[in-house]
Amino acid sequence: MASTHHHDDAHDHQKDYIKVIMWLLIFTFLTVVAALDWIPASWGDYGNKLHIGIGLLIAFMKAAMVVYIFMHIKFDHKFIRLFIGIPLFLFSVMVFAFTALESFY
Amino acid sequence: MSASSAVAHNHHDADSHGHEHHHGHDHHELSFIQKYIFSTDHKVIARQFMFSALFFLFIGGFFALLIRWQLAYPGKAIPIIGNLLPSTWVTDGIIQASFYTQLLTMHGSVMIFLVIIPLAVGMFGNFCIPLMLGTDDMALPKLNMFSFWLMPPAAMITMGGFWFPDGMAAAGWTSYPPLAVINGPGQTCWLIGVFLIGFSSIMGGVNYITTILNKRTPGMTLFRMPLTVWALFITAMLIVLGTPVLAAALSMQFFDQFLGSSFFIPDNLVTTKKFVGGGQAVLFQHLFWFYSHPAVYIMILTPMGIVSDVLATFARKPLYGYKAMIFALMAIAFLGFIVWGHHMFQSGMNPLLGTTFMLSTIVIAVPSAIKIFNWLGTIWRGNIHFTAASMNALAFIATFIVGGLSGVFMASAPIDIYIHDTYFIVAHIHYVLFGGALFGIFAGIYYWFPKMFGKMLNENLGRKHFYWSFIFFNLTFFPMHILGVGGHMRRIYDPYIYDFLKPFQPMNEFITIAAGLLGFSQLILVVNILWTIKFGKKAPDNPWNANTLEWSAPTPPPHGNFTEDIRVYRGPYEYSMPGAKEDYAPQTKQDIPSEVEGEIVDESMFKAH
Amino acid sequence: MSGLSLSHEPVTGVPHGKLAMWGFLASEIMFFSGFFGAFIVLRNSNLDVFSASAAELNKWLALVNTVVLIGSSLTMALSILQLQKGNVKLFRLFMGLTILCGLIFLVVKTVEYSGKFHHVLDEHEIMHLRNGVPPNPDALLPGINPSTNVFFAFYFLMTGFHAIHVVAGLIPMVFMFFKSFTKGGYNHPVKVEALGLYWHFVDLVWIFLFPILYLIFPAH
Amino acid sequence: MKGWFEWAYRDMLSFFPENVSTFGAQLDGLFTFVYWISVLIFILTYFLLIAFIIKYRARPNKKSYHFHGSNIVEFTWTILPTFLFVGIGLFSEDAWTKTKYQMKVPKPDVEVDVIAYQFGWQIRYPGPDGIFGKKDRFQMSKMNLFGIDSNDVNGKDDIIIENAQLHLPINKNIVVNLSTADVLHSFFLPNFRVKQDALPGKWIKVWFNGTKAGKYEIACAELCGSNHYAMRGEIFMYGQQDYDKWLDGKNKKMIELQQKQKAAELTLSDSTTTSQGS
Ligand code: HEA
Ligand code: HEA
Ligand code: CUA
Ligand SMILES: [Cu+2]
Repeated sequence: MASTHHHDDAHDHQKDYIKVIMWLLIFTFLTVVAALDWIPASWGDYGNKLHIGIGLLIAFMKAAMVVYIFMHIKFDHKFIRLFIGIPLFLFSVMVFAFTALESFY
Repeated sequence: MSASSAVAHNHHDADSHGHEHHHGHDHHELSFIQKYIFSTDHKVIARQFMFSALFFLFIGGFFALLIRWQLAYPGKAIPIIGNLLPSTWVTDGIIQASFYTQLLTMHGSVMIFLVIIPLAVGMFGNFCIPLMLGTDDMALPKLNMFSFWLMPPAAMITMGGFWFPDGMAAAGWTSYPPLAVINGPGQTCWLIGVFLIGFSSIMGGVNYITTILNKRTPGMTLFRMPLTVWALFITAMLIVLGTPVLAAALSMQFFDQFLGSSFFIPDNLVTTKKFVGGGQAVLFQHLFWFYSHPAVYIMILTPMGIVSDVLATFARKPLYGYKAMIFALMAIAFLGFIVWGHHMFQSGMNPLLGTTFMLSTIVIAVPSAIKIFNWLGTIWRGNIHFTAASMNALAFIATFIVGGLSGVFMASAPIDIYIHDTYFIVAHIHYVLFGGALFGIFAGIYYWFPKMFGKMLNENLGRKHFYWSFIFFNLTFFPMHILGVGGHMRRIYDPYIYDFLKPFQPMNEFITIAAGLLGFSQLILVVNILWTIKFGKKAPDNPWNANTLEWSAPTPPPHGNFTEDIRVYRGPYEYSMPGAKEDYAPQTKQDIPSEVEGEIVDESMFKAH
Repeated sequence: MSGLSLSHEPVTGVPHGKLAMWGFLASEIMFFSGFFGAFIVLRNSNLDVFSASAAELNKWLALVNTVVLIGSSLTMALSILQLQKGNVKLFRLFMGLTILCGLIFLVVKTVEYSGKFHHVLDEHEIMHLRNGVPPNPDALLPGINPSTNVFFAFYFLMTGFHAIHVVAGLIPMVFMFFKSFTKGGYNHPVKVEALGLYWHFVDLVWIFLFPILYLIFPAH
Repeated sequence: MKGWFEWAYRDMLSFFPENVSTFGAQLDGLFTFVYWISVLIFILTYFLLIAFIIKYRARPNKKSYHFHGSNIVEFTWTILPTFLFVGIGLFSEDAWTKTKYQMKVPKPDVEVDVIAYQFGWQIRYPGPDGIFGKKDRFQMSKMNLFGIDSNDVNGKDDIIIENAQLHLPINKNIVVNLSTADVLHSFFLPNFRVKQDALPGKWIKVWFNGTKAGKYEIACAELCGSNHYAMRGEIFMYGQQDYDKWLDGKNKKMIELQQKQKAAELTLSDSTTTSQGS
């Protein structure tokens, strides 16, 4: 059960890494392009929200790739996901309390 | 699991090599410094935590007594030591208002960050986890040493304001901005010090989690771990997930203090120190309590675990509802993260949020209730032996009930309107922290001292310490509820400028005298410890006939803890098994001799339920 | 080895160092969560100030840094792979590249910071960055720094702590790098793996810092 | 010495300072409610604890009952307290909404501004015109804690009381707009069961309705520096007529003052702006 994955498919990892880095660079490029001033001013606040949405979406996708492949979450024991999952849950609780309710004051 | 195959292997090893194990660890002589000062041995580190925390208990207690003097006799010179204190603190032996705020701040900070957390987590975590799991040391011994040695400098820095003319931090242990930000350099010291203490805690927590997950001896499944270890495990999670948020808050406050930013400072504050503005003051409170509410459970969960172990041992009875107790711990930890707002009901945050936090806070009383009932269930139909350890454990239950119930008052937001920031809160704090956490810790000290130091504490002195502490504790802190109901605000230097507080002067006087005697009672503990280390009776390996693994190790345990490989066969609380000859069944013993000669007790009975 | 085997194989199968690093990373996530949570709150209440200030930042330097840091994540992952395979030379090469990337990152950061510190704000800019609110002359230090406004406070706070993390990661890397030249070489794949996790995390933080500080404000 | 024993035999609830607000009774009632529940729980648990300690103390040749617990029992004592506690929560909700929800603050009969500072309170009445001058946070200064906008004529006649004395009529809905000029403070009226932290940069509405004329105290309940203890204020509750008399007196003085100022202004035309500074 312990460390079965490491040695036998090292080559696959290398391929994975290269693939991931390509995607990461593409996404980086996209996120910069998306941040350019292409949304018509007439969209107003929706335009801003779109900006944020796209920026964060791309960031999350990049983060997911780093975590899954570079940090081996995909290949490692399942329980290690908790080390990311629990903090993320707490973070969302925090943000929820800080913002959602604070702003309806 | 891979563990089981490893076991078979290990046993072979042990058999074939016989007693060769003496060579492994004791091979090279360790110098004095390596052995006692910069030791990586978890037992030594536990002792270091214990002594440093007891030392700070006295510092914190000394501050408390100065506070009490001022409240009982404002404007009167402190007797005897009054003139010895520095002139920035007192003039003509009389405590100054600015010093009073420093006192209460440092009292709270010292007691929480340098006494209770190091005792509950640092000391017991280090001592109990490897021994109770049947392993030789922590997973990362060097990190462990590092997390202790971060403490002394951190403690010095926390109180470092002592060297500045403005004095030590003076914004309460909660350090709310903007006050904390406009305070002097003492506050900056406090921020850095507490940040470092937090870092040390996190290192410890990471180590505990790794050790508990990775270093259990064969047969020691998660659900065969004693509750102390479970409690420490969950506490470690709270530390790892909570403390960094405090660190973030402190960093931001440090920026505000030192680099002129305004995270917590709104526009145009009318103070002598100028800020650019744009921040929000409540934001700090959110971040602070996001850590500091879980922190109160960091301080109480381990004592709860200790109490469970001690009660089962001395009632000679399995712990009632072992799994329920574990789930209750988990529930407390989880809920602990979503109730922080109950400290902020009156802070001006959105009242809608108050409603949510009120409900979650009240719900957290449920797992606590489960624990209380299970402890009662544990002593029910038991055979309770009264020792200093078990009496402190029983006192824990008694005081925690009171402290918890006062918590329920405050949990109801509308009731909290009136009692918030009054002595009702101070009473609550001390009932849960002194009455709860500290009594639990005392129980643990009396229980494990023989294993830690190889000497039996003097039982007689132990009992005296217990009785005196318990009586004076209640005399000191129970009346504070009444002060609170009378509207007596906390953190005030001279209550008697208010007409409605004048009648409380005699009560404050009474409390002060009780507090002095309470402080005096703690000297008994110190005398007992010092005397025992020097002259105490040698302790047997298993003085309490307890089941858990640490009692299978020699007393005191050598470097590496155990002299033979151990394997766990059952849960930790199999006391008084029907049919068995002894009333206990150590976790390491495969066969339990039965009353009927030659008969082996049916193994299926020993399964942890 | 003695006859005793009390320090067993890790029960979970995950080596101690790696597991501990995950625990530490969980704690790191919470640390930055505190900053991000606060950022969200104050951004909402100072939106104009935030977008005006974000426009002052140099996107292109940040882009360079993003690419550098992502690249270093790759070389880090590869160096772990090589050490696990026992290929010390390639390990050293990739580790060296990682260190190089880390250093480039820091150099760019320094350029960025000193540009801010030496930026002389004129009257108009000050009003702009402070959303028309007259600055308090006593509070404002010259140049752009944490005291300029809340946005820059966050900028220096978050990128500052991030940079400290980069430095903290570089120290053991440099040690490993040079140790690999010595006779004994460096043969602790688990430690390198744990350090790798840490380094990827540092990258991860930057992946979020880049958009929220530099990008997602509407250009005015 | 005698005082020590006076409190020893009194019921805890008798220590509340006299309640003189309309919703105070509800809050005290809630306290009493939880108090009696607690007393019950206390008695129950202490009875069991003490009884077990006595009954099951160790005796030679006795063996404990080997028992690991029962799921049904665990379940019961999880569910019952849950109902009880959630009950307390729901029961509290009404008082909380009523006292604190900003949108539920009743229509004010009398509205005043209160600002806290290190270390005292200032109180502002709208003055003869009955209208508050606009507030501008950026005009706040030691001389003008409220930040009254100097361009707003309505603000010229606002009455500011600097000695922390609040004068109010009874049986009227009173709304206090609360804020602070510097650090956090907390506006605490023990007799009215009112407590609210003052936040810099935010005006919070605090309301109450006094039922009894007399003099009461205002305290600060949030640590705000060395002299936190000394932030004492006073609140005078009058019947409507007495209150009107007091208010008229104040307003008249204000009018006189303004007339004097006008006269002075005519002679010294541009001196008004200099009073504003950092
Ligand atoms: C170890 C520390 C510790 C513990 C365990 C607790 C436990 C609890 N605390 Fe406490 N608390 C503090 C330490 C602690 N607290 C400190 C230090 C402060 C002050 C900080 C400061 O401002 O300086 C504070 C402040 C504080 C406040 C803020 C008050 C204010 O400032 O206005 C509140 C409000 O809700 C609160 C609530 C609670 C509750 C509901 C619990 C619950 O967990 C209690 C649960 C326990 C029980 C309820 C009793 C046991 C149950 C039974 C006996 C069964 C009941 C039976 C039946 C129903 C049948 N606490
Ligand atoms: C574990 C935590 C802990 C412990 C053990 C204690 C122990 C004590 N505490 Fe305190 N306390 C807090 C945690 C704790 N406290 C916290 C968190 C606050 C809030 C701070 C804040 O508002 O920010 C607080 C606040 C607080 C106040 C309120 C201050 C105020 O608001 O103005 C008071 C007042 O009476 C008080 C008193 C005491 C007393 C008398 C003891 C006694 O039990 C102490 C007894 C022990 C000793 C005295 C040690 C023995 C020492 C000796 C024997 C040496 C004797 C030396 C001489 C006589 C020279 N504490
Ligand atoms: Cu103002 Cu305390
Ligand atoms: Cu709490």
